[in-house]
Amino acid sequence: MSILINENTKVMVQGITGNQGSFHTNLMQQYGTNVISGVVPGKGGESVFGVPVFDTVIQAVEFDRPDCAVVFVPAAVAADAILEEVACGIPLIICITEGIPVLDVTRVMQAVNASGVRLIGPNCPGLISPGRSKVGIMPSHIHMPGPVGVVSRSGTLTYEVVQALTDAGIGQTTCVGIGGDPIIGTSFVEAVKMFQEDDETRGIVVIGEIGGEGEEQCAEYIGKYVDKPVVGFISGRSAPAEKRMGHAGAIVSGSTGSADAKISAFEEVGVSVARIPTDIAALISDLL
Amino acid sequence: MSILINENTKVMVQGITGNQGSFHTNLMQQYGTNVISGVVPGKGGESVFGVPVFDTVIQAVEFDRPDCAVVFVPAAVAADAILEEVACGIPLIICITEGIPVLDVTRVMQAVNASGVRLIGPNCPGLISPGRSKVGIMPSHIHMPGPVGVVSRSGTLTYEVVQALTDAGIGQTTCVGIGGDPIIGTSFVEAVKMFQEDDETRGIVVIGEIGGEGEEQCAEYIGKYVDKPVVGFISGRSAPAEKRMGHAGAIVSGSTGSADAKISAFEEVGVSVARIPTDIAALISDLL
Amino acid sequence: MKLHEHQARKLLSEFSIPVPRGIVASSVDEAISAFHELGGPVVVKAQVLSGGRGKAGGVVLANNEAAVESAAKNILRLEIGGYSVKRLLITDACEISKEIYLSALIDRNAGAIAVMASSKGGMDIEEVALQSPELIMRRHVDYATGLPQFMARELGFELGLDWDQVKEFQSIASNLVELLKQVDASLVEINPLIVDGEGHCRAIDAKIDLDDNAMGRHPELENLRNPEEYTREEIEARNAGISYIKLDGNIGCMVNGAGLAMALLDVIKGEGGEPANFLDVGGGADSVQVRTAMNIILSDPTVRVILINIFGGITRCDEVANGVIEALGSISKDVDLVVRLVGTNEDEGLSLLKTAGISAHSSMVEAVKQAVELAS
Amino acid sequence: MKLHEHQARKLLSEFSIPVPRGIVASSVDEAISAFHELGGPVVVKAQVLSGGRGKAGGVVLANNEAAVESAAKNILRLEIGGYSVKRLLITDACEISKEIYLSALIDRNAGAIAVMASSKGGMDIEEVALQSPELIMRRHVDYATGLPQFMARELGFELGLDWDQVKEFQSIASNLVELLKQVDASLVEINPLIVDGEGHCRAIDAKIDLDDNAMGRHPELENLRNPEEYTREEIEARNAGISYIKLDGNIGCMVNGAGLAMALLDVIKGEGGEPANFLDVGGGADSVQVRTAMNIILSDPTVRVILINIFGGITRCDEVANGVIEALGSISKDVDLVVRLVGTNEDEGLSLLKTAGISAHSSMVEAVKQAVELAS
Repeated sequence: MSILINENTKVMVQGITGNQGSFHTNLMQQYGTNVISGVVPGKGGESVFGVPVFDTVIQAVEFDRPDCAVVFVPAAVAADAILEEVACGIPLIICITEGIPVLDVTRVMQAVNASGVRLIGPNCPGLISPGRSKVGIMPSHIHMPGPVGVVSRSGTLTYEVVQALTDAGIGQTTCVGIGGDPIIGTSFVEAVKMFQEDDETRGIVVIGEIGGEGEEQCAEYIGKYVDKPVVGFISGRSAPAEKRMGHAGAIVSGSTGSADAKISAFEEVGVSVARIPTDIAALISDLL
Repeated sequence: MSILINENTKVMVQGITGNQGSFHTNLMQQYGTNVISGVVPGKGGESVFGVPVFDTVIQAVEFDRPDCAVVFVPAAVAADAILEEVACGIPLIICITEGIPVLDVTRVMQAVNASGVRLIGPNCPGLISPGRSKVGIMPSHIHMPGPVGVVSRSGTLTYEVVQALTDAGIGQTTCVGIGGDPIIGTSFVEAVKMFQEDDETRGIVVIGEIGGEGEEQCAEYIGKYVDKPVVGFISGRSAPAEKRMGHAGAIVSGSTGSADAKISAFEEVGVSVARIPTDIAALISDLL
Repeated sequence: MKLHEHQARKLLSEFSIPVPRGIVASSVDEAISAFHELGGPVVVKAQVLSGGRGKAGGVVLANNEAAVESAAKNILRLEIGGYSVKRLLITDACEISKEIYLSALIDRNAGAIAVMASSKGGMDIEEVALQSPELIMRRHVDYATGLPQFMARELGFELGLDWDQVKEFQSIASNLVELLKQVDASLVEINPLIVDGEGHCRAIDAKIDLDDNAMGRHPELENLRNPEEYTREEIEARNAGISYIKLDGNIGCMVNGAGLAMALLDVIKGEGGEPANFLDVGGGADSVQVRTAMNIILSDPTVRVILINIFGGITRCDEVANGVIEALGSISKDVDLVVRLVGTNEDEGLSLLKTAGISAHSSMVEAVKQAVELAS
Repeated sequence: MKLHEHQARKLLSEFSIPVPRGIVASSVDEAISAFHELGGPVVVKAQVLSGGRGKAGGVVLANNEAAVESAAKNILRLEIGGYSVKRLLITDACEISKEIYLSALIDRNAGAIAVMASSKGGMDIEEVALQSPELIMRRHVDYATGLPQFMARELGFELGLDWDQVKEFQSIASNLVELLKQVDASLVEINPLIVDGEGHCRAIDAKIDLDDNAMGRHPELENLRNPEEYTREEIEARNAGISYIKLDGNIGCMVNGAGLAMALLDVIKGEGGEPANFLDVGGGADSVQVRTAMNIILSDPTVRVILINIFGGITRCDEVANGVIEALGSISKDVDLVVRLVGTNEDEGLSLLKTAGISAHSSMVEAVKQAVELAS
C-alpha cells in the first residue's frame, strides 16, 4: 500500500477556477486522480474540466464527501480555506499555497490539532502515490511505482531525487512534500512513521535542509523506531550563516539547524547521508 | 461512596484571604475538609487558618497537588482564576463567585471542555458529601450522611430541601449545587448520571427552576438511563412571564423553560414532583 | 440592560455595519424637521424597549410632511408593551428586495456564542421560529476566534445572496459577533437586515441587550442606560446588589437566593396570599444591604406584611438580624413583620432578634401561613 | 523585515508598553540638542539592524554635553554587524535595579506563539541561552486567546517581581503578544525590560522582525522598511517575488525552489566553483519573473557564467524558456549561459530554447560541471 492517498481517494480542489488550480486539476485528472469537486466562492454552478464547482466546502461535501482537499487559493485567504475544510471534517488537507503569513498558520494549526485532521504543507508540492493517485503539482512522469517512500521539505529538490531514483529503476510507494515553511502540518517524524508502518515501503528517503529541528527530531525517531533502511540528504551545506535562503524556514542561527548538525544527527543513528542529491539512488539501492 | 468529593479530597482555595474565602475556609476546616493550600496573587507566603498561601496556582500545585479547587475571587477576575486552574490540570473546580460576565464563562467553558476537567458553577453553593467533606458555603449542620443524592440550580432553596430531608431522617450521599447562571460547567444530566453510577446513592432529588432547558434534558435522560427513584421540584410556578427573577437563568420566554413545561417533562418520565419544597422528603421517603 | 433602536444602531455603525441615515425626535416638530433634513421618504419609528412595535402601529412609512406629522402624532400617543412612546427615530425609507434575520447571542445550552440567520426576516420571525425552526440557521462560534469568514460565507450563500452581497454579509456578520464581544452583549439582533434596491445589505432595525454583570468594565456604556427599563425601586435595589421586582399583592418579601425567593412566591400563592414583590438580597448580603432591601419593601404603599425568609449559607444570620433591626428603627408605618431565619450563624442572629423583641420561625411554611393570615 | 530600535519602541508605545523618552539624531549636533531637550543624563545608542551593539561600543552613557558629543562622534564612525551607523537614538538614562529578558515569537517547533522570559536579561542573554537554558522560561500561547493574565502573572512572580511590578509586567507581556499579532511580527523582543529606580517596569531596548508574507495586509507598516536591510538587487528581486542573496563567486545561479537552489550551491562548491548568488525564482514563475531574475544576475559585474537549473513542477518550462530568451535579447555583456531544464512542459520549453539556438542539459551535475569549467 501507499500512504495517505491511493487510487480510491476522492479529491476536492479548493481554488479550482484559478490559473494554478485549473491547470493542475487537469494534470491530476490525466494522472488518474479522482477529482470529484471544486470550491470557489461565487463560482458555484460552473465546472472545470468536467468537475462541478461549489460556493462552499459544505456544499461540496453534501454533493459527495471528499477524502482529501487540495488548496490552491491565494495566500491571503488560504488560512480561511483550510479552516473551512477542517470544520467540514475533511480528513486530509494538502496546502500548495506559499507565502501564507506565519500567524495565520498558527491559527490553522490550533484548529487542525483540535480536530484531528491531517494537514500537509503549506508551501509544499503535495504528494503522489505513483501509478495510483497524485494530489499536487509535481511533474508526474518522473515517478514510478516501487518500494521507496520519499519525504521532503523541498519541492524541486525532491523532483531531482525522484528522477534519479526512477532513472536507477527504483520506484516509489509515495512521495510526500511536507513543505518549506517555518510551521507545517505534518513533520518528518509523522511521515517517516507512516512509511515505517506501510507494508509496501521497504526503504525511506528523507530530504531535509538547513533551519529548524525537524530533521534532528526525525533522526531521533528513526534511531528508536525505524528498522527500514533510510537514506538522508541535507541541502544548504554551503549557505552562509544568518542569511535567509528563500524558505522562511531555512535560517541558520548558531549551531542549531545547521547542515552539519543535521547530517551528524542522521549519521549517528545509522542513516546514510548523500553528498549530492543524485547519489541518493545508489545509496538506497545498496540498502534495499 | 459519595460523588466528586470524599474524606481524602485535597482542596485548594482560590481567593483564600478575602472576606468570604477566609470565613468559609474556616468553616470547611471545621467540617473536616482537607484544605491544603490557598492562592492570592501578592499574598504568597502568608497563611490563613494555618493554610499556606501562594501567589499562583502553579506554586500551590508544586507544594502539594490538590484534587479540587474552590473559587471565591471577585467576579471581574474569576474567569482568569478558573483558566489558571484549568491550565494546571486541577480535575475539579468549584466556582462560588456570582455575577461573572456571561462571555467570560463562554471563554472558560471552551478551556474546560478542551481540557477535560470538571467545573461546577459558577454562582453555586458548592458541594458537600455529609460526614466526609464540604467544598462550598452551605450550612453544614443541616446535612447528614445517608442514601439520597441532591442536585440543584439554587443555593438556599437546596438548604430548605436538605433540612427537610434531614428532619425526616433521610441523609445524603452528596448535595451538589450546579449554579443558577445561564451557562454552567456541570449540568443536571451530568450530576444525575454520577448519582445513578454511585453505589451508595439509592434515590435522587432534582431541584430546578424556571428558565433554560436543563430540567427538560435531565427528564429525558432519567427516562432513558436512570432506574433509581427520582423526586423533582421546580421553583417559579407563580413567576410572571418575561420578568427576570434574580438569576440571569430564570427568564421565561414563551413556553420553553416554563415551570409547567418542566413539571410535565418530569412527570412524563415518572418523576414525582413536589408542590412545596418540604414535601420532597415525604415523596423520596416513600420511594426508597 | 436593554438599548433603544437608535442606541443600538449607533453601536452597529461604530462596528462598520451599514444603517440608513436617521435622526431622533422627541416631538412632532422635531420629526418634521428631521424629515426635511433627510429630504426624502422616511420611516417614523417608536423608540420603546419592547418588541412588536410594527404590529402595534409604531412603525409608519411617510412620504411627505403631512404624513410625517400625522405618523409622529399618532405614534407619540401609543403605549407599546407597557411603555409609552417618548421618542421617535426618523430614518431614510429603503427599497427592500430581501429581508434577512441575523443575530448573535449567548446560547446557554451550548455554553457558547451562537449566530442565527434566516432568509425569512421581518416582523414574523417569532412565528417562523415556532412553526419552521429549520428555516433558522444556527452556528456556534468560539469566543476567542470570533466568526470565521468561511462560516459567514456559508450563511450568506445559504441565505440566497449573490457573491457581492455575500462579501458584504461576511463583514456584517463578523462585525456583529465582534460587537457582541466588545460591548458584552447577551444579544445583538438585526431584523430585518435588508438587501436594498441597489443590492446592498443594510441593518434596518436593531436590538441589543447588554450583560449587566459586565457593565463594570464598560463605564462608557453606562450612560446608555434607559431609566424606563426599571422602576426607581428596581434601580435603587440594583445599585445595592439586590434583585427586586414589583408584583401586585400585599405581602412584601425579602429572601436570600432567587430559587428560594421564587419558591416563597409559590408557597404564598399556594396558601392563598399575594406577594407584593420578588426580592433577592443576594449571596453574602450584609446588614446595609438588608436595611436597603427593607426600605425598598417599605416604600411600597400596598405592603401590609413583611415576610423575611433567610436560609443562611454565604449570608450570615447575624448580619441579616442587624439589618432588620436597624431598618425597623426607622419604620413609621403600620406593617407586620414575620421572620424566618436559619442557617449560618443562626444562633447569633436569633439572639440579636430576641434582644430586639422579634420572634422568628424556623419553618418557611409556618412563616408563610402567619404572613398570609396577617395580610388578609 | 527588521525594524530599528527607534521604530520598534514607537510600536511598543502604541501598545502601551512604557519606554523612556527618546529622540532620533543623525548627526553630532542633533545628538547634542537632543541631550539638551531631554535635560538629564542620556544614553547614546547606535541604530543598526544588528545585535551586539553594546559589545561593539554602540551604546554609551553620557552625563554632559561633552560626553554626548564624544559618544555621538565615536558611534557615528562605527560599523556594527556590517552596517555603518547612520542614526543615533538619544534616550533618558534610567536607574536599573533589575534587568529582565522578555520576548514573544513564533515557535516553529510548537507551531504556536511562544513567550520567553528570563531574570537574566541584558547583553549576555545569548550566553545564558546556551549555558543555562533552564533560566529562560517559555510559555506557549493560543493565537486566538492571546496571553492569559494568569500566565503573565506566573512569569512575573517567577521573575522575582513584587506584586505591584507583576501587575505592570502582566500588562506589558499581554500587550507584547497583542503587538506581535496586530503587526504580524515573527519576533518582538524587549531586552532588557528593566525595573527602574522607582520600581517601575520599562522597555529599554526593543527588537522587532515583521513577517514579510503578511505585509500585504499592513500597508501602514511598509514605510518602516529600511533600505539598508537589503541591497538594491535584493529589493528589486523581492518586488518581483524572487529570493536573491548576493554571494562572492562568479557563477550566477537561477533556480526554482529554495531547497534545489541551496543544493545547487552545494554541488557548485563540491565541483570547485564559486556561486555568485542564491536565487529562487519561486514557484510558478512566469516569463516576466524569469526575465527579471536574469537581469538581476546580469547586473552583478562579477558574474562570468549564468547557470539556470529548473525542475518544473508548478513552474512551467515553456515560461522559463520564454523569459530566458527575452532576457538574452538585451544582453550586452560577455557571459556564458548554461541551462538545465526539465519537468512540467519540458518538451515545449526545450523546443523554444532550441529555436533560439540554446542547448540544455538534463542533468544538474553535468550542467554544474560545464558552468564551473566555463567560469574558471
